Amino acid sequence: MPRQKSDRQNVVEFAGVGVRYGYGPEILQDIEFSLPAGSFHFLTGSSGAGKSSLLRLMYLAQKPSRGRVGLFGMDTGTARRYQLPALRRRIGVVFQDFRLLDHLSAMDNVALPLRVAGAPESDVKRFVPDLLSWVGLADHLHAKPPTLSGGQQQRVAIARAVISRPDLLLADEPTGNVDDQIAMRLIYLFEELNKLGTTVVVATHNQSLVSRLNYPQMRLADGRLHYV
Amino acid sequence: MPRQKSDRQNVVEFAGVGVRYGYGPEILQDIEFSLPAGSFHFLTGSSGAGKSSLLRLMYLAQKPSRGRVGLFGMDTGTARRYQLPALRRRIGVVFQDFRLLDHLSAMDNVALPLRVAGAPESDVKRFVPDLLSWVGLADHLHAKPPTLSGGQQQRVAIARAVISRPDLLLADEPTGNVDDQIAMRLIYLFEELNKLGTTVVVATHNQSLVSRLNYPQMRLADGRLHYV
Amino acid sequence: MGILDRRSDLPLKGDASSLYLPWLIAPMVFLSAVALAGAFILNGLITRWDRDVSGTMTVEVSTSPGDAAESAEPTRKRVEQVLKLLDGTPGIASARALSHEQLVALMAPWLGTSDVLRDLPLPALIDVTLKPDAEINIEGLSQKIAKTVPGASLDDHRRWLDRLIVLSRSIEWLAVGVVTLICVATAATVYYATRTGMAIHREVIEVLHVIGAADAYIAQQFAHRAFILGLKGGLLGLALTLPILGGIAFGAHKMQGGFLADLSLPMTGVLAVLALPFAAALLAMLTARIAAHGALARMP
Amino acid sequence: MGILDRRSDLPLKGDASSLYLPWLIAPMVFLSAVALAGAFILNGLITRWDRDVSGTMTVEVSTSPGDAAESAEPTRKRVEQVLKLLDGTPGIASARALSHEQLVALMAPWLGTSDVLRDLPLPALIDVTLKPDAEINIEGLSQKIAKTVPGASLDDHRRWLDRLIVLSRSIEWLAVGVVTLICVATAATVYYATRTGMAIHREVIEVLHVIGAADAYIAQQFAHRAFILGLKGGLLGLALTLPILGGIAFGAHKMQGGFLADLSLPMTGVLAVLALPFAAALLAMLTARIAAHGALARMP
Ligand SMILES: Nc1ncnc2c1ncn2[C@@H]1O[C@H](COP(=O)(O)OP(=O)(O)OP(=O)(O)O)[C@@H](O)[C@H]1O
Ligand SMILES: Nc1ncnc2c1ncn2[C@@H]1O[C@H](COP(=O)(O)OP(=O)(O)OP(=O)(O)O)[C@@H](O)[C@H]1O
Ligand SMILES: [Mg+2]
Ligand SMILES: [Mg+2]
Repeated sequence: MPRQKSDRQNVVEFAGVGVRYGYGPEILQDIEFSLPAGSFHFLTGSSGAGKSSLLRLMYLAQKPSRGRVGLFGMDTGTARRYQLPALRRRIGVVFQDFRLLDHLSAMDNVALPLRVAGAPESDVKRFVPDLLSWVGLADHLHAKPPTLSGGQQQRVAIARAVISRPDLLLADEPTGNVDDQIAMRLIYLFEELNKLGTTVVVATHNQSLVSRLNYPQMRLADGRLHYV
Repeated sequence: MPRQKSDRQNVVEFAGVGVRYGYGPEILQDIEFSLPAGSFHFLTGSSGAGKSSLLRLMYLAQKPSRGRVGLFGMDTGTARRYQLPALRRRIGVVFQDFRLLDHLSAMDNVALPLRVAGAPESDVKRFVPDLLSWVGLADHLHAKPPTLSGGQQQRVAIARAVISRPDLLLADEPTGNVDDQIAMRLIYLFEELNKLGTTVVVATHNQSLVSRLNYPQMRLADGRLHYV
Repeated sequence: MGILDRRSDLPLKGDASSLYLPWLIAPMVFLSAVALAGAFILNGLITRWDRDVSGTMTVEVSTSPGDAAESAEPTRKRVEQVLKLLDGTPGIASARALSHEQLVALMAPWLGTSDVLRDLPLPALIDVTLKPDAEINIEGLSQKIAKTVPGASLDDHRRWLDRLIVLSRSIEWLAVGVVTLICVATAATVYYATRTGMAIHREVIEVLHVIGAADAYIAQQFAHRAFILGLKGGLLGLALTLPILGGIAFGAHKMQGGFLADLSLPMTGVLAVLALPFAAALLAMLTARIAAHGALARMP
Repeated sequence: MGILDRRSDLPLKGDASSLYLPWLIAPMVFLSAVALAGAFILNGLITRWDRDVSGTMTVEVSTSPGDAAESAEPTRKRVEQVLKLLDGTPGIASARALSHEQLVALMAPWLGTSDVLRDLPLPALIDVTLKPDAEINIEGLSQKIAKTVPGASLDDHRRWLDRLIVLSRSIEWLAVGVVTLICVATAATVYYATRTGMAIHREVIEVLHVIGAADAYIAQQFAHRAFILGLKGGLLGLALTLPILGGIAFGAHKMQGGFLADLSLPMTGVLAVLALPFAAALLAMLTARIAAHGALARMP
């Protein structure tokens, strides 16, 4: 997929982006790409290639060492600080290490994005249990993350990312702790969202998943981005 | 594989083991099996089936609600507290969530089992960097876990589990964050240890891994253990 | 319930920073309360002394030193002389010699009421009350008295009182200084505690941040927590103060009649001391908010 | 380095429990030090008074009350009478009347050295020294003196001294109580802090536990950390004590000649106070070890 012309329908736009940590080498170099609204991409690359770093740039947890990151038509480098929370609420993130809040129940964890955005409690009651049931956690609504199995935690993390129907969904290795059957069910969830207009990026090592689904693949190797 | 007669060469022996958390249902019921010394097993089962719980029983992080757990010919239920550390040092564990110590470098994390066992510092210097190189982390000896990628952390966790050449190796989803190529390399490490006499149990969702290797499979479903 | 029991996204309840903050604030409020109460009591004391003493003077007539025998009669005569002199001075409302019993009572706080004292031939004292707003040449009057009646001297209490007032004012300033220092220390402690809390909860804060929580949303939770903890610590500190203040009141009661008698905390003082825990809680809240915003501003 | 800088498997450095422990221990050591120093100083004072006063008595001869005029001569005569009576009593080493100057100096600490006092006709005092181990019927002697010379009374200081000693002993016991209470509070604090530390580091401890670290190995790290933190806090508390002790020494110096003169901390007291930080550190270490073992014992 060649770089597209910068227009309003590009959700993500990277231009000449580089990332280095401390005084180390640049682990991402000259990254140039844009994701049209409603697209679905896999992000692959071997361990340590920089997939998580690239996603971190997209969900604004990190600033690039150089280059420009555009989100929803806004240059995040020049945006004002007070504008960023609203931007972030349009993004759903599945962290590679889940990052659930251990002191909150599965339900409260999933409800978090709604509550942060000021949604009424009735919305929470309506949507959250349904979604958790959908990912197979109907019996664990009130369990705290430390009492959930690895795969159950991962599914809570996914539910939290999609509950607010984000415009951009970034999932970092979302199926590492579940079997292929559940993995397909979760990907189906992403596809449903995608059909409703959400732009989806899924970083994964699961080659069978990638090959089974016919989505374009962005591949990181040697710090550079290749389209497959 | 039928239950074997209790003899000295069984490393693990479960008899009538059940596990429940709090007042919930028994998530493991009537588990009966034994692992002969030098065997290699996969442990499978869908998410939440109880794989991690079963492994926790084996590495003595948890006591069964009922039944007996035997390790190296010793009944862990009646063993004295002061005998357990020595028992635990014969077991290597890869945790599903890695559990690296964030304030220690990759090297110090891997060295931990040696140091806890009182091995001389010269052993640490000799073995640790070699092993870390073998799992592809030669460039990250002094990195702290929070600065490592998911797959890199997982490989540090694996190195920590095998550094002391344990008699029993328990790996919980050890390849969830690495691609198939690295996964095979890690399994190869387990096989090498296995050849030297280590009993290995690998809990995994990675069906392609299980099917590629010709090892017996213990499958958890509905709280019971089935051999495949 | 209500403000005290809101749902918090941060696991602040029961974390380490929650545990120690009240214990650090309690002694600070305790010290502040003691300093404040002390200042108020002192102020009341001095005001009362000032009121009692200004507008009065005392003439001391020594027991005729030369003639030891039969000293009572000459002394009495010299006292009469002084009284006559004072009566003729404009601006003086009244002059009255104290009886021996009054003298003994006057000295009791310093010397006790032992028999020895009762037998002492004490110098005579004359209480002089001035007319309000009277303009009197104290210096001149003093010299005149000393010249007319040898062994008699005028004491307008000023020197003594002035010294006391200077002392007391400095103690008050000391109290103000102590309270200020304590405020600074409390703020520094809370700032530090909040920063520690932010560090402990870094991961949770990062998640909230990425999810789109505004800085104010997160800072608010720390501020709210700090308020509760500050209030807890403050009330604890105040509770510690009560026995001390009670002890002072009790001591004052025992010294009844002495010059420290009637050591009582005025109503404003009581209110000020009672307000301290809330002041500490507010201070803690504001500091926590500032600290949290500062730390959040360093996040991308 | 060495013991202070060992490698630790636990991220104890810079965690929250490390941060607040010294601040909780410092005031405790401070209070202990003040209580201890106070007890030592008081003890020294009383020992000295006891040494000075026991084996002596005083006879007070009032200024002949009836005849106010020319009281000096009759008083002198009555003093002679008392001296003669005492000389004839077995067990008394010496009896000596104090001069007026000595009397004034004696009263200076209470009454100051004003001119008024110098002019007062003070009662005469006779200093009586007893032979060591003399068995004297004090009661009988006292009655005899009172009968023979009206207005003369024997004072063996006992009543006064006994009261003071009772007071001082109670203050000493109070100090011991305070130190004990403080020890208990410190131990409770460290226990609580260690349990908090164990909770904060539960995951790390679990990992070490599973890897095969013996309880002692883990507890040792907490104990070591607690020792360092206890020592830090203790030294801080001791540092806070220095101005107070300095102030007492300075105050004693100013009161030179008064009955509180020579308020000095004996060497044992200095050593005891200096040992406090180490005692606190040891207490912290032991408590941490016990707390850690207790928490570890509840792990499978
Ligand atoms: N905070 C950090 N500080 C220093 N180096 C870092 C940091 N985060 C990541 N790195 C380094 O950057 C490189 C890329 O890391 P990243 O997490 O993006 O890889 P990844 O593609 O997600 O790998 P994985 O598939 O194993 O999760 C790694 O070598 C890692 O060590
Ligand atoms: N500490 C706990 N308290 C209560 N319930 C628990 C606890 N740990 C696990 N469980 C429950 O026990 C069940 C089995 O959990 P376990 O972690 O053993 O599953 P698993 O097979 O490892 O799953 P996964 O493949 O997702 O890691 C789950 O339903 C989980 O919610
Ligand atoms: Mg990653
Ligand atoms: Mg598991």
